[in-house]
Amino acid sequence: MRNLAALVFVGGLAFLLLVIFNQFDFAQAPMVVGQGILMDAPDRVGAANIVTAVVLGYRGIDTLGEISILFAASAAAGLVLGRRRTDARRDPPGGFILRSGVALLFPLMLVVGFYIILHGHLTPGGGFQGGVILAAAFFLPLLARPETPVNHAGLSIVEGGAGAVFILTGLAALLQGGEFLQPLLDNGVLGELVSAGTLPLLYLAVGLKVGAELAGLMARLADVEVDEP
Amino acid sequence: MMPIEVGTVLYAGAIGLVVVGIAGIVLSHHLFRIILALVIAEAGANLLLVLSGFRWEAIAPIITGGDAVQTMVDPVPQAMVLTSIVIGVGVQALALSLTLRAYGAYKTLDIRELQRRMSADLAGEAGTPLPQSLEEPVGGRPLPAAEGDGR
Amino acid sequence: MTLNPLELIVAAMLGVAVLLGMLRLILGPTAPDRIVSADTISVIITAGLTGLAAWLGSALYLDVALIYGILAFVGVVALARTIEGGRQ
Amino acid sequence: MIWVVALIVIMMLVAAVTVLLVRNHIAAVAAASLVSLLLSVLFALLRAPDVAMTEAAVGAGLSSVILALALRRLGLGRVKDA
Repeated sequence: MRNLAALVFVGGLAFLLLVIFNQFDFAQAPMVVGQGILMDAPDRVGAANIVTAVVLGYRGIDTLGEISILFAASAAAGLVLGRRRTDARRDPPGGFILRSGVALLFPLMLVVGFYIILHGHLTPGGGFQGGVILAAAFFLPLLARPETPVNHAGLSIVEGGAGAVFILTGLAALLQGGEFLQPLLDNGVLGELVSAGTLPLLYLAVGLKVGAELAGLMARLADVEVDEP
Repeated sequence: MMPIEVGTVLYAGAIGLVVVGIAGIVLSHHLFRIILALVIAEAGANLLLVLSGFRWEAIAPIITGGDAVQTMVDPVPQAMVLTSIVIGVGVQALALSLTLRAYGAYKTLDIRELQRRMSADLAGEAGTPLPQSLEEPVGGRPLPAAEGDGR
Repeated sequence: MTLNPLELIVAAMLGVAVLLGMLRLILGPTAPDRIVSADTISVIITAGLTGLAAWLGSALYLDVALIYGILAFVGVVALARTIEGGRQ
Repeated sequence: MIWVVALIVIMMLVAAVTVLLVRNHIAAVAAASLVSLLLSVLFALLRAPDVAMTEAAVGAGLSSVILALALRRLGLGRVKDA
């Protein structure tokens, strides 16, 4: 009976969504706001990647809220999961191929991660994607050798420092008479690495913060047995 | 018989993902499957948002040095979806850690069993009599007396 | 938005390859079969993303293939370690 | 063009149904990462390389890592599938 009701509900939802989206024409986006941003962004923000300009230039405070949500989720998960018991049984280390492959891959992933973060205003990518790669880079050795120690205090320091840099950049704009998180400095030449004012700095802070949070989260999840908090 | 258009196929895919995800959330009894279904529904919603900003003959919203001005797709929904995906993984991690705690406390992941044991626990802590059942008996029979272990 | 014959052949081959991989993912009798098929599909689709970059004529899409190629490895290794840890 | 899109959408829906129906949890996680992966190809086709990259990194990589680690802690990752 319950299943039947659920199926009726789901079918009705599908019908409703189909009817609603039949009203829209595909590929005819009106772009009221988007066209203005496309015209305005190269001169005012100076980022070649317009999505980056929207994320950090026009909606910076939204991004601050986003990384706050991510921090809250990661902190709550850490609180719920507890800490590792010292006498817990550990998994055996991985095989030879995995261990040597990880040793080869680790520096490569660091380079790619920082490339993605620092070119966030020129090519697709940015702090979130690069941060995920950094977290994966620091998590891979733990996967190959489970006895590797994890420096949670260091991760917390990196995370807090990066968040502080993000907010201080916003406050500096406020002190200079602008809006909160308004891009500072000179825009530079469109398409150069050092351009778009403070956007690369902001994205670097976001990348380090996201990377530290996710690495800590994965390290906590990887512990097989934990204490009861 | 008009030919099927690309837009119809894409909208059908996005709505299909949302519907499959919600069906999974409603119909499955296993907590891990419910989290997976949540991920799928979220993916469908993201696809709907990106579809709303697409235009034909447009390029990605990234200026690549060519001086010819071309039409670009709408960057605003893309930025929104970027935020949505990252928040989605945070929510997923939190849900998984809560699932792990629930498993540690009750040793089951079936939501019906979990609800029964949780309500028994709550009643035990509050000192009230255990709820016998969460559903009304069929046919208007009287409720049994309030003894028994409630499981 | 049209494909020339060569691109059509490439797309068809990639599609058939992914379909065969999905068959193994759904049918696969044991968990290692399914993980290997997931890895195979991810490699095929990395190739597909590279072809997409060539078709759209923009090098921006190559970064997507790069990121996916790296992170699919991490995901598959985590899945493989999961069944390895469970066996003992 | 339409055939490519239709193929990707159909495979995505099949993988999504597989996630809900397959009995083995490991296979469910692998199918969920396949959904994310095909979705990221669709995003790239829709001229959204930023979103495609995020979906590939987060949905297909990080999410399956987190799900696999949780499976191992739940003890559901045993090789018992016949």
